Amino acid sequence: MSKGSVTSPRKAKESPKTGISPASKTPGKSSSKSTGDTGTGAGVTRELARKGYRTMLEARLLEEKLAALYRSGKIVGGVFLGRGQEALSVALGLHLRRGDIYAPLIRDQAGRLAFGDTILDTLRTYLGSILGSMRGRDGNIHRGRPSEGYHAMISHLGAMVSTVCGGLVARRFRGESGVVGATCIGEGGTSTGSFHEGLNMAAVEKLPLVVVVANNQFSYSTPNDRQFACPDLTARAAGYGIVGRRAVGNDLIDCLRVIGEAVAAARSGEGPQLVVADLLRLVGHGEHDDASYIPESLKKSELGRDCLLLARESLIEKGWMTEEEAVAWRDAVALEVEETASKVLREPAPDPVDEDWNAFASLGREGEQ
Amino acid sequence: MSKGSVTSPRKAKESPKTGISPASKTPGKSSSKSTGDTGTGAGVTRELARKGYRTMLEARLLEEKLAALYRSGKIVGGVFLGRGQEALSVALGLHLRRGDIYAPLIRDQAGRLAFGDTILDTLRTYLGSILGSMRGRDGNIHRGRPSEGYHAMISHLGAMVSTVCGGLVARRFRGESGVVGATCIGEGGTSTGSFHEGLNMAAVEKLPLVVVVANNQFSYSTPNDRQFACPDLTARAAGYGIVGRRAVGNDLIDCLRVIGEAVAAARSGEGPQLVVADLLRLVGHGEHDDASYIPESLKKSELGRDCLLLARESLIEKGWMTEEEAVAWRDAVALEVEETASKVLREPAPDPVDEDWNAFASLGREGEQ
Amino acid sequence: MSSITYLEAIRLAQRKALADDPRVFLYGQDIGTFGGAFKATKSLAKEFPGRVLDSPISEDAMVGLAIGAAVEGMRPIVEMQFADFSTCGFNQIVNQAATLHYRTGTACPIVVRLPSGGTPGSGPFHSQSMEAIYAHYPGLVVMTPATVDDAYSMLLEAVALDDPVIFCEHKFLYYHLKAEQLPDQALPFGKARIARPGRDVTVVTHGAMLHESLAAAEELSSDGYDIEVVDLRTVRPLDTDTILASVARTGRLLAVGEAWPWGGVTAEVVARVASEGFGLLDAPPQRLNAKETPVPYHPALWGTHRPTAGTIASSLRHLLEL
Amino acid sequence: MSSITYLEAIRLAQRKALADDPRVFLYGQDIGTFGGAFKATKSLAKEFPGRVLDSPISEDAMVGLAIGAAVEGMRPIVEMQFADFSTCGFNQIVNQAATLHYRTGTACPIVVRLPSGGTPGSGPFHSQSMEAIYAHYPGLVVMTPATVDDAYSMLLEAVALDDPVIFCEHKFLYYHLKAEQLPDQALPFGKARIARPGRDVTVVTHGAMLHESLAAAEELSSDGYDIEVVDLRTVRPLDTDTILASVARTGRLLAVGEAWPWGGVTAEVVARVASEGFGLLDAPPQRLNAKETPVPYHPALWGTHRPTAGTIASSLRHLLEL
Ligand SMILES: Cc1ncc(C[n+]2csc(CCOP(=O)(O)OP(=O)(O)O)c2C)c(N)n1
Ligand SMILES: Cc1ncc(C[n+]2csc(CCOP(=O)(O)OP(=O)(O)O)c2C)c(N)n1
Ligand SMILES: [Mg+2]
Ligand SMILES: [Mg+2]
Repeated sequence: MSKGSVTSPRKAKESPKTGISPASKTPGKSSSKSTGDTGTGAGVTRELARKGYRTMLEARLLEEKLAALYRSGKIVGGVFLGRGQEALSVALGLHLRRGDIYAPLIRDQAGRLAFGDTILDTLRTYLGSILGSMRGRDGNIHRGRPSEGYHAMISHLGAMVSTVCGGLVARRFRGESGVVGATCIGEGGTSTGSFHEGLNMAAVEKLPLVVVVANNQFSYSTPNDRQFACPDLTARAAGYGIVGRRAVGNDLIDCLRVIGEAVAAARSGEGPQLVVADLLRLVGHGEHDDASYIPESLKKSELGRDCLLLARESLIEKGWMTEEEAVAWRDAVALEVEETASKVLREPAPDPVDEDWNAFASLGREGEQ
Repeated sequence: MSKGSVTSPRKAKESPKTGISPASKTPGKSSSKSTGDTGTGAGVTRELARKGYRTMLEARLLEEKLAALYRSGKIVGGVFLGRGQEALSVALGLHLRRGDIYAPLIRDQAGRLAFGDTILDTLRTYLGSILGSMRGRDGNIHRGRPSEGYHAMISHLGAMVSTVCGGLVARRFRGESGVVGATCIGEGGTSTGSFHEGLNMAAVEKLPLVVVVANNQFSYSTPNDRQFACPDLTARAAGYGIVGRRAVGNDLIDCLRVIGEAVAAARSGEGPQLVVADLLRLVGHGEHDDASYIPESLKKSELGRDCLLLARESLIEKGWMTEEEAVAWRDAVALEVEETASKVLREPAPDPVDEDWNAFASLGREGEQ
Repeated sequence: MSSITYLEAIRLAQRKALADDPRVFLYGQDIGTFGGAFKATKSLAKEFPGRVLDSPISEDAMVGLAIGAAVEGMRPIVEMQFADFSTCGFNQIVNQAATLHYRTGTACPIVVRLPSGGTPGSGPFHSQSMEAIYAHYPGLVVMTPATVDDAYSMLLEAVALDDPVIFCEHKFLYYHLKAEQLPDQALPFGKARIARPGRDVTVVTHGAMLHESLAAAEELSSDGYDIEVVDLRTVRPLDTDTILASVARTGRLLAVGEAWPWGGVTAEVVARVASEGFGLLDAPPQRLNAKETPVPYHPALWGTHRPTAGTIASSLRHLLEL
Repeated sequence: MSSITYLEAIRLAQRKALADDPRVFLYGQDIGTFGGAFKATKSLAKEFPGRVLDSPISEDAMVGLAIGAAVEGMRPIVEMQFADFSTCGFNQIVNQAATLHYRTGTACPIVVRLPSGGTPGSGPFHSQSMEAIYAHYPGLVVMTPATVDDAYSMLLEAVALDDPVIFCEHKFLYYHLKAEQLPDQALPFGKARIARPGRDVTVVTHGAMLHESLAAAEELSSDGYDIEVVDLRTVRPLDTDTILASVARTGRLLAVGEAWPWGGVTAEVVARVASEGFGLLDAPPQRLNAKETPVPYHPALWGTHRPTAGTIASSLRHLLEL
């Protein structure tokens, strides 16, 4: 697997992408310059990488807390973690701006935080707090604020691709340009009809859509040889007439670079972008699952290396972060997570009596009754 | 568009296919040897080509009769013709054997006849005769005899791909080898989720499936630039890890050759095969449609040349058929069509009183009533 | 204006919606230059450039796209080529559109137009009536206009609503019904209509069955019976009040539906009347529906499969004797 | 054998089907080596090599594959990971499987297992009860086993039937219910069961609501009321005879369903009793269903959303006073 390869539907595009992503308008969303080098972090700034690491750390510690709350019976239902996938996830979230559209999926805690979601709302949603964005009506990974461009996934895999397309079509109707819509999906989700229809539609409409496929080699327990038969999912891009790119899924700098290029390309009107990254999830499908179906050899391979440790090493090596900073950040984040969790655990649950029990926006309760 | 190009998911397969399709077991299904030449009919025998032409003629004249019956109000509902697509359609039907599985689609009158369907049953089904295979319960193109490997399409495009996969899985369970399953679809149908899921599933199961895409440039009125964005749909094959091939859609000999190679490859265990052929339908979507949305320039291009005339010319040029034979065949087929139609027009319609009005195979009428 | 068909009323409603509201756009197969399989969008692409878009054959993504656009404040109208194909967009409709407001507080104002119901020779996959399927899901409004006026005014109403609306327009009525002019007023949203007043039996129905029921009522009037016919107009919400008020007058109920009985509109109507208006009934409430098979192709079978004026009249006679 | 859960009964039924009938194979996501999301196929892949196949995440094609195999004489059992995801295979189920026999005379003996119904914390997309949706379609058999015995024997019955069967197994009952041994006999196909005899009210219900209803009946017995509880077992066909016979004894009907009311099982049950057994009723037939929103995530909301022993008991008290 070579780093940063780009497959393009047209011959003319076969060389690696070069481009400058537009400067971010929101504080904390840094710009990334790509020089087209492969296998380096060229174009990824110190500031962006630090932000990436810090957000990955937040996601990791928050998720560890979620797992603990699940084990202690405080979270009912399920907990679905993105451990091992934070680098890829955060890279997408960081390259988006307020005003973009983002539909994260199961393993995108890091991307969500980078996009502007909070530790507070994550805990509220998992714990079903009435103060959370989903008000206890929906939970865990099914959370968002659609009216702010942050879509709340439904469980049905693939369904969010076309929904994001719709958001982008609306923006086009309003004459807004420079907007990007993005979603992430597992390699298993690429087998759904929805994924196909959505990607094809985006290509026909030449929408500024970025789809990141986190190929963690398993969909739940199912290995890739029972899920698809092509050696590399980027091969799908040509069939849609869109650009396909590869990133190294557990390498923060590479993810930031490749996704930065994809987002920049989409933003500048080059149409839909498919990014595929190989990695492993370092947890079960959900916290009920011990992932014993993942072979030890795979866990011990390059794919199984923890992106958070790798990012730490790499940032320190580059002189972009000191050991001391890493420790201080970890302590700060751990504290924030703990304090937030205690606070949310004391928040009110939804009260069935106060609920309006009405699924309609414009009708009285059931209209008919 | 080069004739007979093959795109393969693996480098090793990039050279044109060479193979010998197993000899046919049924009379009239001739074997085709492919020498791997491109742009010629190498491997297509005189006998096969003659059978192809004759069957195309049957389809053409039968469909002209169907159109007439529709115009005179004898056929109620709709009539959907394959005019201009007979060469491609017949090629698939001819390369299949009894015992194979075939799920034809809208424009496959020629393929159906080649597979063993009859002028008689076509007329019966269109006219709703109680003696037809569908007994007046379903009609027109929605006809088949599933228990004989001849699937009866539902309208929902894409749905038959996975159904054929299921038939092939059943054969594998029974230890039958050398069986092929095939279906045809328009380029518009490739946008359905069903098409994608079915093809991907076939690839995962390495099934002997042949999918022929008749790219007639329009799905109903919708031109290809509103349907997909890749320059060539064979590019989809690599994304599934299957073989993609191109045929010249209005060239009988090329269709016979390319599809012959695809069927032979599938039969010998090389997995799913995607064949894409460009052509035009020379009629409306249905007989109610004048197809005025198809530009004159396209009609006058190579694509718009009538495959039946081209096949006639080519067979005569090769010395495989004489002018006199062509005329005699036309007369014989016209007579058969006319006689069959008069016969069927006198056949009984289904009688609501005799119907069992029961959708269940194993329950009494509604079981519950 | 000379006479306006039910189909033309749908076209004109879309035209008005496009003209009045910049948030409206149309999305569907062949609806652009071609004007749609039934011409319900004829010339609209030309009149409203860029706002009437041909979609790929991707029902799931079509609905998904509409949902995403609605979240951003647009008012998309999606045309399914036939109601029957909405099964391929089913998941997006029932799991994403129907739940969005409840889950997130964000409204999902989409309209999905379903050319519905049987016509001769259309067979199992171009004839279905899916209103009961969608009405099962809280969060979806389901409309079934039965007149030219309603085709027009209810479609405008659908576009104005903040909820997803499944608009079941009836293909049999497309050319069959004509009106002299467009309505300038309409019943309030969700109100059923007394299509024919009477005192002996209440027939509750909708869509094409309204006209079969009216014909049956006419037939029975020559026997001296006075049949009241209620046109539901909107099946979700269902106007139980109007139905109960009618049954209070007549004491007898026949629910007529073109779809299959199990869990259909007739089941819901009869169940509500039985539980909420039990004391109003002088006889067992009755149902008449399609036969329990796919919709058959041959016109002779089709004509027997669905209720007709004749079978409705027989059911009414039977009910009058109970 | 020690105690057997409802879930284990489903696993054992599949095991028996695989052992007895070479035409049977299982197809679904993660059902192979992993044994399924709920372990309903645990160790079966090992015991029956090559006959328990992991599928891609492709519900439409999963059902399509099963149909194609059934046409060739196989007896596939498809596991949906959750009932809620069957919406993605909806088209193949209702338009291909349900119509095949009627259209072509070729039987379509597939079983689609839907892990159904609510459990705390599962939310809108892992909790649905879709039996009414499928039961609307002629050609589909819909089973809703409520006991360990039925989970086992009805699944075997489903495999034996020549029709497509939607097998709605209830997730709440998976571990909750236990039996000492597997049944060696079963009620005939399509028969409802008097789960508790009584004389004051008939409760008609199915699935997890059976147990809530039995608990409510128990609660009312301390007030001296004798509640009869009918477990439908199979909702299509629906055993109207047994229901009517029960209502004939009690004169009162409460239909209880975990799903939404509109067009649900309770609508069909009440509509049938009202029209076919009107004279048997001493009071208006009543319905109790889930509240009209998506199934909520928070356990406190979920517990209020669906009927419970408590709300059923209140409804019964109300009905007894009518
Ligand atoms: C349409 C659909 N079918 C089934 C499921 C159940 N399901 C949830 S996650 C999952 C596995 C997903 O695998 P993948 O897409 O690779 O993502 P990963 O879990 O590996 O991140 C499945 C089958 C679903 N959510 N949606
Ligand atoms: C899922 C689905 N949606 C819509 C339709 C309506 N429809 C019937 S044929 C057709 C156009 C098909 O185009 P294509 O696949 O290119 O085949 P062609 O008609 O050109 O042979 C459409 C949209 C359908 N049959 N199925
Ligand atoms: Mg995965
Ligand atoms: Mg086409």
